[in-house]
Amino acid sequence: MNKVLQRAEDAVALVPDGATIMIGGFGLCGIPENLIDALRIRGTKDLTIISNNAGVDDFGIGRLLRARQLKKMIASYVGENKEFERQVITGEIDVELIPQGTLAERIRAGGAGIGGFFTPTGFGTVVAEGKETRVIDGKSFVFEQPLRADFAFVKAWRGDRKGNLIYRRTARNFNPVMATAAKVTIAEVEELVEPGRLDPDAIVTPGIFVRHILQGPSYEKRIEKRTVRL
Amino acid sequence: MNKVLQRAEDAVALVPDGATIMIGGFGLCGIPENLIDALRIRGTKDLTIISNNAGVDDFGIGRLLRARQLKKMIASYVGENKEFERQVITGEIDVELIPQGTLAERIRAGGAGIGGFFTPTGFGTVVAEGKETRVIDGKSFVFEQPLRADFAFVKAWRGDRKGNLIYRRTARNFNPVMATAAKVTIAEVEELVEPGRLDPDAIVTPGIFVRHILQGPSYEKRIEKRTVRL
Amino acid sequence: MRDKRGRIVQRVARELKDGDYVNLGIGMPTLVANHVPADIDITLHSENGLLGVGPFPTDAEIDPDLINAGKETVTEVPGSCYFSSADSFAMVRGGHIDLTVLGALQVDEEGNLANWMIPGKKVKGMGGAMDLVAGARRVIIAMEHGTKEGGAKILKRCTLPLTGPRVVDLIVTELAVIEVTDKGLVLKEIAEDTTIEDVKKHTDATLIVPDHVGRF
Amino acid sequence: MRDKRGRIVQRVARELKDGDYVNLGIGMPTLVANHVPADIDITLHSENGLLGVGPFPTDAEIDPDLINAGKETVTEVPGSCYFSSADSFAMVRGGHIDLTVLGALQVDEEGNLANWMIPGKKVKGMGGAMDLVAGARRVIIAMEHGTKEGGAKILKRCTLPLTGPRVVDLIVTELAVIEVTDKGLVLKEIAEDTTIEDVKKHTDATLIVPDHVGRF
Repeated sequence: MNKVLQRAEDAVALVPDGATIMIGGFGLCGIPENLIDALRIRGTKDLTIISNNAGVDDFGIGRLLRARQLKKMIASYVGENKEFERQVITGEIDVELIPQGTLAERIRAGGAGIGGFFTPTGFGTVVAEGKETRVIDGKSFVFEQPLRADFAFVKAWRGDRKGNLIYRRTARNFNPVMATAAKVTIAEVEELVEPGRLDPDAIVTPGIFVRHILQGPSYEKRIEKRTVRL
Repeated sequence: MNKVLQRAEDAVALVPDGATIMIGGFGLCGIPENLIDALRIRGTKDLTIISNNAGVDDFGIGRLLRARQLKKMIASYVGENKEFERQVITGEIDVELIPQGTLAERIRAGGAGIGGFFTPTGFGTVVAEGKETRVIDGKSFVFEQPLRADFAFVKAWRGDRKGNLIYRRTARNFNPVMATAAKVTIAEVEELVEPGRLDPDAIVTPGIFVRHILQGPSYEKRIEKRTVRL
Repeated sequence: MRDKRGRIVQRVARELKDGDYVNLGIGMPTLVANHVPADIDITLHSENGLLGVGPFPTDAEIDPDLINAGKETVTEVPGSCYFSSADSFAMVRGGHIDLTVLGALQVDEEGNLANWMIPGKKVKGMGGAMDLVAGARRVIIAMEHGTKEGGAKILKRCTLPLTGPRVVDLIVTELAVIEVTDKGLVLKEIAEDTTIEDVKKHTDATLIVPDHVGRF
Repeated sequence: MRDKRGRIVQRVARELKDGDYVNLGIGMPTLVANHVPADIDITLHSENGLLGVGPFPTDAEIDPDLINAGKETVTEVPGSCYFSSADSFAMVRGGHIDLTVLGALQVDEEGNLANWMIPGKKVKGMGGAMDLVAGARRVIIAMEHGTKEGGAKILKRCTLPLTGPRVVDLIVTELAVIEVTDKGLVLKEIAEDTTIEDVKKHTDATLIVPDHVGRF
């Protein structure tokens, strides 16, 4: 069983038009840069993307938006992208906004075989409209459904040939949970190592969740808001 | 804010008669030996214990059973303990058996603020009796409620003064999830270190979940089934 | 009058208690971190997956893999740890965050909060705000007392879409500290250079004025 | 006749596919690990929190922190990893385990399984069995064809409390390999030293016998 792919092009060749893809990352931090770019080059169309944000105009998911490859975006916050705004206004793209914690928990439920769950988040707001609500122990909850995808594109720091992954700092974010909730999870890593090289107590994503893994040739790791102290 | 306690006695002094305590471990692996023994010496009574197993007759939770300190046991498997069996038959102790994955998920829900969830586990069995069931996408699910406790006693390998914990091998088991679901979580560790000494990417239990931490003076780590190859 | 924002965040900082785990919202709330009293130790949570947020980095320390929920580069303090978004919001939703400080567009007499959208303007999304107000043990609103146009933000009833119902515990503005109670909004303190009448004038909601109103 | 258990586990091992993630139940199913074909690579899951279970340790290798779900000391293979019980059963429930091999007290024509309790005898608990049958993609039962007393275990309808309804995919005994289908139980193979009639005699359930029945 060989999980290793040589190039991001080989990975995105598996993705048909119209697919639903979860893409890890928070802002531009911890995004699968190489897979996103390969998808843009391949030109796969009518995609539904599930990701916390929509990138910026010229980086990350923003590049797929600019190439008009998206049909729908499911996210929690999309404020940093003018092209996205334009496409929403013209109706070229559908958008579904979900509270960040509910987005994470729905994906977790999808990966963990949970049929649905009650969360306090969004009760009494537009988020709860049309949804079942329930009072449990005096507190009000909203029923939320699991979320799954055809593919998950995740970015990790280091991974091994069996698909085990570890992450670095806040580049972890949505990557581990998305890795669990897709039919086919493809991981790109900065360094691909032999099994046994990663501390088995420190592995965050067990290889069982990862179908394909590749080492990205390079990482730009663009910074969205460079804030420094003197 | 000092989370460090010097002795297990100081920790169990916080626990009143009648308390509900989650105790980490799987079989005898990864159990908080020192806290259990301190609880036995203190003689705290009428306890409800939530733990995957009930120990063996002369080690772990079995010692609390022998001292008749338990009112109720919530577990998934209790087969290794004759004194437990005797107390169940005589009605001295109540027992509630929960599928292991449902036990883990109910505790996770308790710690994660989930009001309840639908699981496929136990549908069509005695486990589902009296519970709400629901068909979701053609599959049958049972509604399960969150589980919380007054205290959680957990055992980790290494911990720091801020309560961050890492675990070793399969001694992890129920410890991390229980740490999230109690009003007061008390962790015992084999080695207590200064903050910054543990790799922040490898910490499994963030310190936010741990109210008190102590270094156990010694660990017997009894083996339940010593199986070897030649 | 002192700088409004400085006054607000300094007053909010006095609400911090030793050992608190605190989530500071984007914008003005982030500044509270600069005013933590020297004798207490708090831990800052960033919902993108970090407990133990440190100050902004120097140029040499900048790390693209280390940002806060506002997407700004930050540092970590010793004893910090990282976790996934799912684990982060399990922490939030499960009531483990002692305190969150957020900005607001409107707050009302019931403690309802609106801070995520204005109908007709572009919709950016709620991010983690709805989770934070539903999950944190205590929600403090740090905001200027009125709108830029001179209108009121503390209302009888919010008119904008809610972030959460009955979620606010305390409102801190440059003019007043107001506690949300079952009976309504109680005026706890007023700024040293204002009067109760002045605060009332800038507040649409009914304020309950106790015998003793403090100064800050 | 060869050793019954040896025959059963060898036949079960032929169901393994390269790349499979497999959970082996306590007792006879554990022995399947000794018969994995040399040309395939599988990963063993232990529900107490380990992917990559290795063989039993030597005396020198014994580690009390490293056990399987049967509480036996084990080893890890290179590339293994550890996780909590909550994460382990998320993996199981979420359909990530390709195959589980379990023992049984009774199986019936609908694929219902009973393997956790006998009323009137002491109740030990279901452990992880109900989760495994509800979550694993494929459930294979490895058991002796009849009870020690000579009674049938493959029934028209289970009489003992169920572990799960309609969960079994394949039954492997020392006499037969039986597939559970929507139409009922299909006899796929019989042991080389038995007959279809003999298998039927030891089976209470109705067996569908196709034109071709293999041998093993």
